[in-house]
Amino acid sequence: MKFLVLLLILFTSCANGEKSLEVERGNTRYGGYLAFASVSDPKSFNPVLAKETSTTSITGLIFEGLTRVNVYTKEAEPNLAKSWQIKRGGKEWVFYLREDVKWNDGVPFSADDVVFTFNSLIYNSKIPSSASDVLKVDGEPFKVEKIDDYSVRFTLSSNYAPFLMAMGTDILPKHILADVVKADKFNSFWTLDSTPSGIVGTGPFKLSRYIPGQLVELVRNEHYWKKDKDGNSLPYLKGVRFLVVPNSDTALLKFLDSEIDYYSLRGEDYAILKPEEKSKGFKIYEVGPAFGSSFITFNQNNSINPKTQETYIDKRKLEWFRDRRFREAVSYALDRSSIIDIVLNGFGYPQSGPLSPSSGYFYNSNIEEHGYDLDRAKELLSDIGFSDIDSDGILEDKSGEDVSFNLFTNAENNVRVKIAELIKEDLINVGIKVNFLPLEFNNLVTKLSSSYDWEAIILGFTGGIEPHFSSNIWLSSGHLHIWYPKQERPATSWEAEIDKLFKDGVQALGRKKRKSIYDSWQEIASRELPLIYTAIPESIFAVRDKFGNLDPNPYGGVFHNIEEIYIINKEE
Amino acid sequence: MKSLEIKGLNIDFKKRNSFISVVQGLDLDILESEIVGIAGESGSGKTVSTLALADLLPEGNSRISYKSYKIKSNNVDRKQIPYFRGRLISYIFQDPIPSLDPMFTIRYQLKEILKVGSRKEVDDKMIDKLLLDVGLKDRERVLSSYPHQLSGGMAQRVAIAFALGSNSKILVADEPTTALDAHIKKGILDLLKKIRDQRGLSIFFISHDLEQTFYIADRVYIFYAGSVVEYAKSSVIKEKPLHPYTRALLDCIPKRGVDELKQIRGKSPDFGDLPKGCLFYPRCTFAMDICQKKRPPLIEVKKGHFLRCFKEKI
Amino acid sequence: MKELFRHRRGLIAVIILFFLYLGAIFAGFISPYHYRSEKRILSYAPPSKINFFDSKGDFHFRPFIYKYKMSLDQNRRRVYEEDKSRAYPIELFIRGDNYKLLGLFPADIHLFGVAAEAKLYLFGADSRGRDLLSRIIYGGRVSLSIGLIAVVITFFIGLIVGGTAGYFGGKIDNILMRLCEMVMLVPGFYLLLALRSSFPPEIGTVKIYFLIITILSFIGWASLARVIRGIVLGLREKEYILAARSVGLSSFKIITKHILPNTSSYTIIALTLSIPSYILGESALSLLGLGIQDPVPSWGNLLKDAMAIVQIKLHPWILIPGLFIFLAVVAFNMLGDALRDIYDPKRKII
Amino acid sequence: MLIYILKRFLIALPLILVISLVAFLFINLTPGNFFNQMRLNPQISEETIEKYIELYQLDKPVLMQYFAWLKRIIHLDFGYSFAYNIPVAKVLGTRVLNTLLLTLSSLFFTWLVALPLGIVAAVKVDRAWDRLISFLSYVLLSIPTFFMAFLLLYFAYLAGILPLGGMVSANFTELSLFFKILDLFKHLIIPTLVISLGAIASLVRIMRGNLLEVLRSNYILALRARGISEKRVTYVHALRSAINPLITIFGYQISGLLSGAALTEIICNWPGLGSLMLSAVRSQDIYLVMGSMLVSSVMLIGGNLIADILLGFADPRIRVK
Repeated sequence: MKFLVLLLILFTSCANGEKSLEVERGNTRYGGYLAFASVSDPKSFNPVLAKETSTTSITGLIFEGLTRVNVYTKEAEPNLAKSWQIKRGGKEWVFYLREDVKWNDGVPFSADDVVFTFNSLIYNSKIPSSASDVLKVDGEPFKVEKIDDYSVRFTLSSNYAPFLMAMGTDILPKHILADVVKADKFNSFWTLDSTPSGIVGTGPFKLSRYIPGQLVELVRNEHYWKKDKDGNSLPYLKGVRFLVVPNSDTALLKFLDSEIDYYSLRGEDYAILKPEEKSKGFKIYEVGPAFGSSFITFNQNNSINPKTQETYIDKRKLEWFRDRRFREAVSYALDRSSIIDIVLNGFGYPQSGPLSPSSGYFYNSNIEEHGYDLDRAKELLSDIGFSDIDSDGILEDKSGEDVSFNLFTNAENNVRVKIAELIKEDLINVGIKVNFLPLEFNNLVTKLSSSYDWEAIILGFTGGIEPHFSSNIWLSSGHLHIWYPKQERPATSWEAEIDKLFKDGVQALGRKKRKSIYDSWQEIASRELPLIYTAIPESIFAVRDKFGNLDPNPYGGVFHNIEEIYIINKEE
Repeated sequence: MKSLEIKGLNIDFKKRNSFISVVQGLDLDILESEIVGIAGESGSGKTVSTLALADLLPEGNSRISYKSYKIKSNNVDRKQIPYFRGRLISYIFQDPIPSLDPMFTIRYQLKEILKVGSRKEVDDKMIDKLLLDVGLKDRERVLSSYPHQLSGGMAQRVAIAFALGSNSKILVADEPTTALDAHIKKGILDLLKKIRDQRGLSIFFISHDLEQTFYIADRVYIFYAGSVVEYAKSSVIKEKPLHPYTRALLDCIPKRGVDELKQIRGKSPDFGDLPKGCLFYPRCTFAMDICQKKRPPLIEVKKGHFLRCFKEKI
Repeated sequence: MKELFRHRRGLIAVIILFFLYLGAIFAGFISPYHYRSEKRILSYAPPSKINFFDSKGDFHFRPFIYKYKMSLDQNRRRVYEEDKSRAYPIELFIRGDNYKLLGLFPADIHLFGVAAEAKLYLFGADSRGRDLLSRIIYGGRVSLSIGLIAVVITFFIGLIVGGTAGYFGGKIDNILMRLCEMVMLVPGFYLLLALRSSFPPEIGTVKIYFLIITILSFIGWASLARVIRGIVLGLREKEYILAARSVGLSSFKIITKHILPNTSSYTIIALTLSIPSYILGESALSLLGLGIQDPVPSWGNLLKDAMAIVQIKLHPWILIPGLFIFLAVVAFNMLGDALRDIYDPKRKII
Repeated sequence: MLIYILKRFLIALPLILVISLVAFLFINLTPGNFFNQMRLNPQISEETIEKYIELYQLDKPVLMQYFAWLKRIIHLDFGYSFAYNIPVAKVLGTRVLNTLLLTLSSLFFTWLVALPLGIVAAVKVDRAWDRLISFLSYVLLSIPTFFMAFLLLYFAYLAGILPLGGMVSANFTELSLFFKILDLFKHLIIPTLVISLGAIASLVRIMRGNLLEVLRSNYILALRARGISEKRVTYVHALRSAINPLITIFGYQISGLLSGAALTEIICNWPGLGSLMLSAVRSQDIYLVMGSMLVSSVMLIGGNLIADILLGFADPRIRVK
């Protein structure tokens, strides 16, 4: 789950460090606190059960995996495993573990812990863990066996390209959790009310204090195995603090008041923070497009609702939405530059494909762009047979009904609400009437995943660098294939083609081979437009300029090398 | 010896932003242990003039002025008046129960009054004596009860006890019996007479009921539209009233044997626009044109009998 | 009614409310633009500068404005300069966006405005270059009418229940008060969330909101009923009630004729105080994304955009809707005081 | 008196049960459940979500779930919060205390300021003080509380002396007891001000109205006529009667203690029950919501009971028949 943590750091802001002077072993780099602001409390300290980013941002600093993602090459590199061997064409992996690693309670780390984590935790049917979905290949878990104290063999039923990336998952201590699992109490273990010292991990920090609704504090793990180039033990920081600040405006004030050290900017914050860079002592970094996607999608589900024996939505509308020209017309009618200027205050990029440009190697840069072209949109709409019969400014379809549809999004996300408002005005210009109503998130998701009674929805997915991890979206049988989820057989030819691409993609071992596979996936996606992408924000964050070894990176964020970060002038 | 004398009392009330005169040039006096009756229709300024004696009118929208005001023959300094309340002049009102604080027991309020009257500590003996003086025997029940638990008669006796408690010299009784049942009325009147005899109290007895006034009062003033039209010994007013209004009032009293009651035609003038001449002119059966032009002065037509009317003999 | 005009605060309140409601009723005519018309290039344009002297210095009787030129400074902040090349006089009864006067008659005459090429922003523009003044005037339609229906329902039930409970006392009072408690316990917020998702979106955000508020008002009368009961308990001891009862008036008549008018002072204040609470309530719900939805403006959702340090610091005029909420609520409070001073039976001078 | 209280609580029990059923149905009326949030995360499969649903028996019919919850409530097990997967009682524990601390401090501050101001406004009616106080109360009544919270925070930032929201500063545990209290007090200032200012405005108006009405009554004139000093007449007699209706309002305010102000807590970042409940309700963390609903219902019924007892106690006309 390592890369999720780094991703998360993009979206939180942080608090100022402790002012006390701290000198250890004659090296002035040690000491001081790094303070983040987190949108909400963590929900538990158990990485296997962790569901939200507010929890993984903390467990990510306490636990580590066998591999970790190198933020520059975006490929897996050694971590708890110092090296590995691939045998039988990728179906068998042998990992050789570091011998100098200890848990933060001093107990040595060994292969038993790895085997225990996989066989007794991740693959334990009684423990609902989200990690298990990523660590299976077409449903089959890996076979994990101990060879000796410091080497482990993984056997896979078939090739699994993202295997090394998936090996970033956190390894947990057997000596603490073995009897907890036997007593079947794991699901309510390491919860918010457990004593801090009981959370045992191998990561750079360990839990020191938790005040509900206020603050989570982590301090240095003395037993941490990693050393800096002159052999001093890491991390330099005395600790990390997460202040719970739900309101983003209060977080902005706290950052300006130097109570937190890191603030992830919204577009409109730039004009306020930029002028104060010198006087308040911080620096603003713009590191390119953010991850994830933001899109509008139409319901193409023409299966029969068992209860009503008809389709889930009005037959006529279903016909429009399944017609590629309709979706293409909507895409041409979207004024993406307004969305960027007004909603993101100029800090954003029009998006036309499923991957973000920052995802690196697999991003296909020459996919088809849909510019803002009202005439092309109107042309397409008249090709379909729409015309404004009663000249009330709204087109009518062949059966004389107005061309209008209901648009939903989740009320809590005001970026999406603003985008929806703009789209509503844009589509009026081409004669399509939109009834927009923001709903509660839970209600929205129920419509998407069970009742299917929605016509158009604005939504977004978090993204990553490994395309396979979005197979739930792009496989026609995927439960997140939201325009027509869980299909027995692909409803359209292009969806069948994408299914085949994703099956080959996960098997292929060579990166170049996978690159060409995923390139053609992105081409189909931007041609067929099941998800009409809008714009993704530029990721901008501001950091107090009191840190050494700072090296911001689009994938890793600002604190991907947190163990090497130190505070320069602690006296101020 | 006169215990109170006021001359030329004027009272104006603020209506929107102009003042209207309610009492014009009133002269009033009372001797020690004398009961003076003040009779007249309601709204003739009876209550207002007596309240003015202790400056009890709302300061915001009322104006009081007088030529002279003496109590026990020494001039009254207006700033001193609040000190007089209770100690020199005290009041009892028409509705006994609402005139007592509903939130406190009678014992508490009685003790409070006794402190007003005398410096030294209040003891039970003083309380017992007071209650006996006003004819309240069931001591414990009265003291421990709240006003809403008393009957009208008992409440009025408690109010009188309060007046005596602060050992005032002058008592203003504003229609004390009007709200009470018939058989209780006589008890209160006799009580007033008794405390007048025992303590030499001067009592102003305000009422619109002439019969009760004649029963209790030594002298009677007849009020009409804010000024006095006639005053004399009560027996004189009762037998030989001179002013037409007084005679008309007497005719309104139901007597056994006389079955048909007379009414005075018209109604008392509106304080806003008082006529120039005699105020009773519009309703007076003996009206002459001089009555319309000039206002008759109050002159002593016989010894101790003052009249405000141009007619020599009636 | 004429005493209301002589009551100083009452007069001020009536004047403020008169203009606010006038604006709300004739929103289309009075506001220079329709609430939907936007010019995205002029996002957050400041209030237009009204000039009388042109660049050459001669005076013009008719005030005029200049078009805006927008540019971004190095901090990506929008800077608006006046393009002095041509002056656009402010004209009265000018043709502009079409609208439906009183929702019935289509028209396009506006009380004042400028030629189409330029945009007149008396109160500045919002994020999409929409005229804030027009949206405030249209916003009044919703915000000023929200409370009315709900207040009537709440009061009708509240008075009857409060009056009967206070007057009869004993068992009836107990039952009614427990009923009050039960109604107060009904979690309004969950009901709101549940209702919001059950209405079809086609009927439009304003109707949905009005329906929800009307339904909620059926559980909103408890607090009023409780206080009315407290007052009536005190009143019951008064003589004129005993007198009325002794004369044999039916208890229903006694309650409606004698008791409830006597609670008038409290009722009037509570009535005028509760209308603004609906205005404030709508703005709180808008903050949570549960109020009236864009593009239909209400003072609540206009204020929501102002709830950001960035907006207040860079475009302070975004706070003006807050001023209108303040004005309306102050006016209702003053009206409440004036009405109480006039209709309160006990307030007469001796 | 005791039987009266017992009777009231006996009647209250069925009341709370009915309300808990109604609330349970309302929450489940809105479609979907807590675990929907995970459905949109690409890395979480359908089976995992199903496992969670079985773990918390969300697949069973609503009534079955309700009675299961009821059975547990009887032996004081409030159930588990889905979000925090620890017992609801633990989650609520600190949050209830925080909200109580905030609402009690604002209740105290409100009454401390509102009563004297109301009295001054009534005693000096229509003069400078009265006009100033009523103007201020108009202003404070008209500003939406969440907007006031926002403005106060912004001024605190400009002034730089007050902490910006939150309940304790980061180094709270290292402070000595005295500094701990000082730190907590400094954090309390803004949220207390926000909640109290609106309440003060309305309480001042009610106090002023009551006192004015009492000062016009017959026995006040009679007391003055009996020579009682103006101070005693106003501050002992008139005030005693004017306080009565306020006592009932005080009782009802107790019942509102826990509802607190969710919006104020969110903006001032105060870790109270209000902000927790807002997110719990929207994410349908059912047992957490039901737990807090039960606590606030008991508070409400307790508050009403206290109000009725206080009323009876305060006004002899009602107490002594």
